[in-house]
Amino acid sequence: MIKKLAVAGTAVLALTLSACGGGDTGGTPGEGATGGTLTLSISQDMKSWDLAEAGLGHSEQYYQPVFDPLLRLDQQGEVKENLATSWTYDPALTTLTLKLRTDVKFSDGSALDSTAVKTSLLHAKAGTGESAAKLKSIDDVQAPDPSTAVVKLTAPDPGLLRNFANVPGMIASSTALTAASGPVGSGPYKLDASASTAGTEYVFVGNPDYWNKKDFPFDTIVMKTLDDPTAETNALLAGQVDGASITPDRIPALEGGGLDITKFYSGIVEGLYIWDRAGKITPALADVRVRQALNYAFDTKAIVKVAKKGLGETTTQHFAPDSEAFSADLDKKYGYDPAKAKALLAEAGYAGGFDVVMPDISTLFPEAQAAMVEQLGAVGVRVQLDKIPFSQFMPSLLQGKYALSYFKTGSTDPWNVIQLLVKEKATWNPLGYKDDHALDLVNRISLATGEEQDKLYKELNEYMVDQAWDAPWNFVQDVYASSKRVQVTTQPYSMLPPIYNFKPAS
Amino acid sequence: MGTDMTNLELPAGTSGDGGGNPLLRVDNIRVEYPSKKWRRAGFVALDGVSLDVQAGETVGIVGESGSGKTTLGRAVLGLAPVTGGSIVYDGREISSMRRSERRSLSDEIQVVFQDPYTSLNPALTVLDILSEPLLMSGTGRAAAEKRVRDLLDQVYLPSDAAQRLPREFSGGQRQRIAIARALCRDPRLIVCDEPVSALDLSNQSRVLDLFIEIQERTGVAYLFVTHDLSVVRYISHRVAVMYKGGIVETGDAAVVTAHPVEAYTRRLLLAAPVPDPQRQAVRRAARKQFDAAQREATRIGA
Amino acid sequence: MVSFLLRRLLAGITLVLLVASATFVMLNFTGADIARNIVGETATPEQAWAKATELGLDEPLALRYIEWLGATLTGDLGKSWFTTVPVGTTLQTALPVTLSIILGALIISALVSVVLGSLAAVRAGWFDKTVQFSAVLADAVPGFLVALALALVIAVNFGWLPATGYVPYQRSVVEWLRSITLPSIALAFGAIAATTLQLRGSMFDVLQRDYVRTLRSRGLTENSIVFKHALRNAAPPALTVLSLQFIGLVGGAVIVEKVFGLRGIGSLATAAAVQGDAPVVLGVVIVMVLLVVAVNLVADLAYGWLNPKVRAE
Amino acid sequence: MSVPPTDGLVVVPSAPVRRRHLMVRLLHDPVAVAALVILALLAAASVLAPVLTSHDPIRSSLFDTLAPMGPDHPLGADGVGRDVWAQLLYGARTSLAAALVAVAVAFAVGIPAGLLGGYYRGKADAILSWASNFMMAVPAIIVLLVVMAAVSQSTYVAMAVLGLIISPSVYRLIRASVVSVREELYVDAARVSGLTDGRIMRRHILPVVQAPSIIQAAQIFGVAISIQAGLAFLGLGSPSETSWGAMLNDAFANIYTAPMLLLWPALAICLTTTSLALLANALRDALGGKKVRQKSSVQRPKTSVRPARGAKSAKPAVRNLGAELLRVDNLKVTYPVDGGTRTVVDGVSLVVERGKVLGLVGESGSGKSQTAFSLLGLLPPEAGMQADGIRFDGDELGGLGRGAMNRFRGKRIAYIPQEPMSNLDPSFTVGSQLVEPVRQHLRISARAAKAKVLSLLERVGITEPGRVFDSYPHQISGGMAQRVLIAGAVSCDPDLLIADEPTTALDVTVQAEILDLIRSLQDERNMGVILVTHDFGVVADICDRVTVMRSGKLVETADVAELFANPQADYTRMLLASTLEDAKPRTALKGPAVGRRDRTA
Repeated sequence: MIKKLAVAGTAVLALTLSACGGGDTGGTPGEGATGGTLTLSISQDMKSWDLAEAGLGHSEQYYQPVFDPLLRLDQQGEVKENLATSWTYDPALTTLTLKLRTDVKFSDGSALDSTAVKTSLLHAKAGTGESAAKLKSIDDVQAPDPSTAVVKLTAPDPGLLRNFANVPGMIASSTALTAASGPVGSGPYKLDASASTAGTEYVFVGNPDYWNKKDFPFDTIVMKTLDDPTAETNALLAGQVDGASITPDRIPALEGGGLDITKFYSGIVEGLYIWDRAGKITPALADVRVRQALNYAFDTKAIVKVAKKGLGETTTQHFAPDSEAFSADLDKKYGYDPAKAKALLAEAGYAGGFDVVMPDISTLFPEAQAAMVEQLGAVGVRVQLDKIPFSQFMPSLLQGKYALSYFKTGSTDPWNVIQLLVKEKATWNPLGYKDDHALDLVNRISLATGEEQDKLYKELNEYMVDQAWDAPWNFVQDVYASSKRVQVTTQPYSMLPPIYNFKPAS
Repeated sequence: MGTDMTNLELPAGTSGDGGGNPLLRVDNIRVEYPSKKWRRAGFVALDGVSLDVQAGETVGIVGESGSGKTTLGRAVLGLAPVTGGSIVYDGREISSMRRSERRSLSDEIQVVFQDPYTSLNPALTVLDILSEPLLMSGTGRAAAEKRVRDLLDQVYLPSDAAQRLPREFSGGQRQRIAIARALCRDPRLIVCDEPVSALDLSNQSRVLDLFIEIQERTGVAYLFVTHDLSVVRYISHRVAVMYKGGIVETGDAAVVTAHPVEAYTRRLLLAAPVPDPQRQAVRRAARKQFDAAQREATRIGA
Repeated sequence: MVSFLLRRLLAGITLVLLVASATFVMLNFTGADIARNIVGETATPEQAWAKATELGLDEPLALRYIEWLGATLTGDLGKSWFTTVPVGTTLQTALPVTLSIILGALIISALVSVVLGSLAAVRAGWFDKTVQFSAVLADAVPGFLVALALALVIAVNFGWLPATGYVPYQRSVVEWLRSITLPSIALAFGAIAATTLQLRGSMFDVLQRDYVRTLRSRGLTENSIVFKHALRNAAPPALTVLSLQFIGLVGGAVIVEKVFGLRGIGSLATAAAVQGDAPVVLGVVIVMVLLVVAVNLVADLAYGWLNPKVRAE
Repeated sequence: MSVPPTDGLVVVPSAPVRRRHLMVRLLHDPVAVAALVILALLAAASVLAPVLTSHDPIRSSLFDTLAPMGPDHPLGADGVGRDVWAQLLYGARTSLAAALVAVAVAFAVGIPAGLLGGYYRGKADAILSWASNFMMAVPAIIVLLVVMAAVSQSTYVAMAVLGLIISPSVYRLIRASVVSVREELYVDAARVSGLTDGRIMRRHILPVVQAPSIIQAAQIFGVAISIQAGLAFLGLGSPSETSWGAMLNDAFANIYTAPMLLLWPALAICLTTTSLALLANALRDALGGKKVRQKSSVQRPKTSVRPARGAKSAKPAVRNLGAELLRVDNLKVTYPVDGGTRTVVDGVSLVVERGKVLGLVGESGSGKSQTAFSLLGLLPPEAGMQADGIRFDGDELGGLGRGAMNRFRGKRIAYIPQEPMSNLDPSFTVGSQLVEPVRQHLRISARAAKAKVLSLLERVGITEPGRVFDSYPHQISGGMAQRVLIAGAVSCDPDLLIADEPTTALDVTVQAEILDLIRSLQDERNMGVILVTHDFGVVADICDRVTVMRSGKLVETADVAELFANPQADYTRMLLASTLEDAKPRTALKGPAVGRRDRTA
């Protein structure tokens, strides 16, 4: 009896172990320039194949195989042609005329023409997804002829072109706008629904009719959703995936495990965000000297070194180094100077400091919270932590419950930053702070182009730093780990390398 | 199976104290255990059983397993659900008493169970076991301890036994402790449920002698339940033979255990082996003859 | 038999409804602006309000409860608030993952505990002591540590088995076995301990029984006595323990799935609970309780099969 | 009665055995002591946390992030620069206190419910049992997930909920204990003594429940600690509460950077849960009393047979008889007791003749059953057995291994046990239990074996052999079961039948029939029989020769007629005198028996 069991057990074990190596789904090293499978891990599941509900950031990669965007960014972040071969604005900057390729078909066989672009963009614009939010400036899309699409804007949108190079610019077939039975696009790959498991693994097989196959050398792309960082690290180390965005603390282990590490900036700025510049909740914050004092209070270099494991670039501004608005000199504006901070507070009448309430974020960002509480406390700002479930973190910020808090957001695109932070109705202006000078600058930026626009961007940036709009710490450095089987190039404006930046290692 | 004799002995309306009024009168009782299953008929353990016990008398209840003899004892003790008939003790109806009323009877009716191993709480000392009922009834601690020594003396256990745990005693000794507990509040009736069945032969007779001695000294009455005809003959004044929840025959011990009338009682008697090879051979032959006759009778009857 | 099944089924459904209802009420405790979470941070308050109205979140709790109950009773579990994928579909993809590792764990624990438990009861001595001690330890060590150790050593370090992911058996049975081996072992750890101890104990008791002595007196072989007669009699209590373990395994799956990056019911539950995705949470709760009910029923039937006395009733 | 009474009216142990309290017994178990010490240290550490560290466990110092072990941070600092040692100490507070909450809630709900349900039964019990079955089916982790995500992140709240979910296990335990105690005769006796329910609970029921409750509490405590850690691992839990679980969570984030961080909380958790589990185990052992058995249950007892010293010259201990079937010389059976051995059979010699019945008579503790078992090789493994010789029909049985013994057992030497119901395997049909040895010994087909068994069943007086063949043991009566066992014993036509009190558990009318059956089978097959009994009536009925035993020693052996007529030993005389058969019946009570229609002698 026991013998029989033991034999059976050994057999099963042998069976499972003998298949060892067969589980390797990655591309075989040494293979030529094309073919093989690229397996990527993404830390969050996708929300929906419906572009109206599509997310951005870490979700972008999911959409790239199936959908082709109107434009594309090159590795320097410059806008290049893709589905649209040319693009021109009218002088008022509210009409954008796009010339489309004429040889593109959706995978359902229908033609990708201006009507399809119109239908898809207007559908996506009506949605509530992150991506849809980037299309809000669109008033209408016209299709004067099959190869010409005219986008009418309610107001100038300097960020639109870059957005058209990302998920917002992706075009879905009119027959499958909501993607109820799977996504239908014109991209380099098609979703193999039978091999995919929603929420776990998406398998994409090459689209034989794609017009630009040379940029997409892999036969198959597999995207795995691995939301646990340790599981993701294990998968990278075990060679189960070829690439994944990772947290800085995993670098030594992954480097030790023979993976390539790429570091890059995606324009995210983290630090203390001051929501209540009008002093509605915490009156002290209405005083610019107090806000400046907060900027002096943080030893941002130490924070980056310790809490961020050296991954990050200290800054005082919201605009990324790659962007037109960036100004290196501004970063010298505030340094770590607690004495000065105290002096400024005293000057503003808060010699004894003041109390603030912040949401407790130690489960999500423990290091950040530690730094914040410690260094604010050192200059007399007494932080009270409000315990809330972490699912309530974002909503409570959006509701304007807190005068200030740790936060990170941003974009390499300066207009996106303005949309995010500066406008009166901006998402991350929850208390509706209104600064007439800043808004005037924003308005002028939207109406300007070229160098004039760049100058205005810089002016806005400088004004915001002077005003101590927030107390930024650093640009967040993102880390991408990839196996030796592939070559990866990161690029500005993308949180994850776009799939056309992956090549088999030669 | 013979005539219905369950109602044999009801002295209707007997009166006068010390005369016809028995200490205990069980009248046509029925005990039915409710079924565990919903809306299923319960198990009838006793039906239409009547009997009385006079003061100072031993009434033996004899029967085989499942005859209901133990249930009868438990019904008198209030430990079985009496669903019909009455049990009158000293003029008081006790079968339908509430728990709290019943407690007052603990001075009067006591019990000695069959198994001396489980009838004593293994965690308590003999002193605790014996003094518990006394303390309950308001006796002082010192008085209780004195009474316990006295009781141990009565059952021929040394007084230092009080400090020990039941497991330190043999079966016979434990049964003495159980008897002492039954005696501690001077009851007038003790229900004895197979008190010697678990004991060795030599202990059995000694414990029975102790029972008799106590009865003669204190005038306590016994309702003595056993399966053993020889035991019942040894200790009882009168005997009731039970079979399948009813009484089939009653009478003086000497008569019923030697010259039974009822077929069942006769079978019981003939089946019990005599410790004497010659007499047993005779009895065996008699039994075989009787069984053959019985079989013949049922065959004809059928 | 039929009435027994019907009664159990009815009790099971009542249980499912009770637990799900309690969960429903609890989920509505938060008062969180769930609609805002759903539409995302960039949406306008109007969009959030529209979402709330769309989901019926503006209706009174009682009304929503009745609506939910009605839908659930007709088998409609609704759609995820966040992904709008029907909950049924999500569960369909998640369930095989969890079931695979739980069944794997059950089979492993049953086999290992029969072997270890029987041998410990029969062999005694140091072997028995070792088994007992290891079982106590195995029971005491939190499951995720075991899972983590297995993942790091077997998968990452030696690369013998995959570290993450689940391969459906329809795609490749061998790959499926490989993908569930480590999670199943990790999950089985505690169950093995408890079941082994129980089996050892009951086996030991059975071997002391009179009928075992009588069977020996008939000259039966020791194998027949231990593995036929004793095991059969010792099995029912061990089976009860195993079926109780199942509930624990359902909980353990939540953790093991996280370590091995599996998208099963457990990780679904965690994600949905944290997000506040009520339809998904409710769907998971219903499925899990149904599973427990089903397993208990199977255990009862097996118990009856093993124990003729129970079968008669 | 010149023989000293065995019921020793004065033979009470001279000094009261010291009552060893549970705690005292526990303290003799090194494992329990170690577990207790560890738990005590952990508790002390958590209480004394402020003394043992000057660090604030919540206060993080950015520049100490992942600080190594050193004078300032004895165990280093975690990923956000909190002192690990301080966290460990203060974390013990949260973890232990929260686990206590779980235990407290579980017991606060479980104990009253268990007492209520178990003692009063009835409706309350039905409802409570129903509710507990419900609760048992609830997957705790899922509920806790929902509670922590939706209601409160506090570990204490989660643990209170866990306590509630886990309370059915307490309820079941308490209820089961109460039910079993309630069935105890001493509780009946207490009720008859007039004790109130409250007092019975306090005095007789609660003490019994106490010990298993402590075990259960230890287990729940361990479970609670584990579940806390699991929840923290899933990332649930209040950020501002220092707990081992929260430490683990932080450690997981840094597992590839500072794996040591995982060690400390994992160690603390494992130490606590293991200590609790071992303590529970030790408690159970202490309660169950010391298990006699340490050795295997299937190894053969140590047996040895001394070679017959000079086969012819040595004077046999038993006189030789014509058709000798079994001869046992100087049998000795011992059991190990604390620091020595106890001899339960001491120098017993006996002879069984073919076709004759030898009665083995004695009171409990006389060693008669041990003698019977030793002949069958059925002594428990710890027993030791010696004999100068056990010769069975020309073969020496002493010292045979299990396999060799199985050539005789069941086939040539058969056994009829005392208690019919407990000697049939309840899980197999009567038929299959009888067929198995028949097939094994006689090597015949299943069909032939079944036919043989059916005819045997008919032979032993079972009227519906087919039905009984297919029945399970619980479906037949005790008398029928004994017939089945007899059929099993004679199924392979043995030469020797060893019957151990075969009628003691039966009603007297059934006993007579079974004795008839044994007698006729013995007669028909010319078997030798050893009949172990305490009943001289049975001896008189069936035996040819009688051996009287007392305290493991042989008292006398004689032909049955001679023994009854002329017992030699005082002890035999005392036993015979104790039989009540011929005692004078008590006469009817004088006086009040008026008006009764009894037949008076």
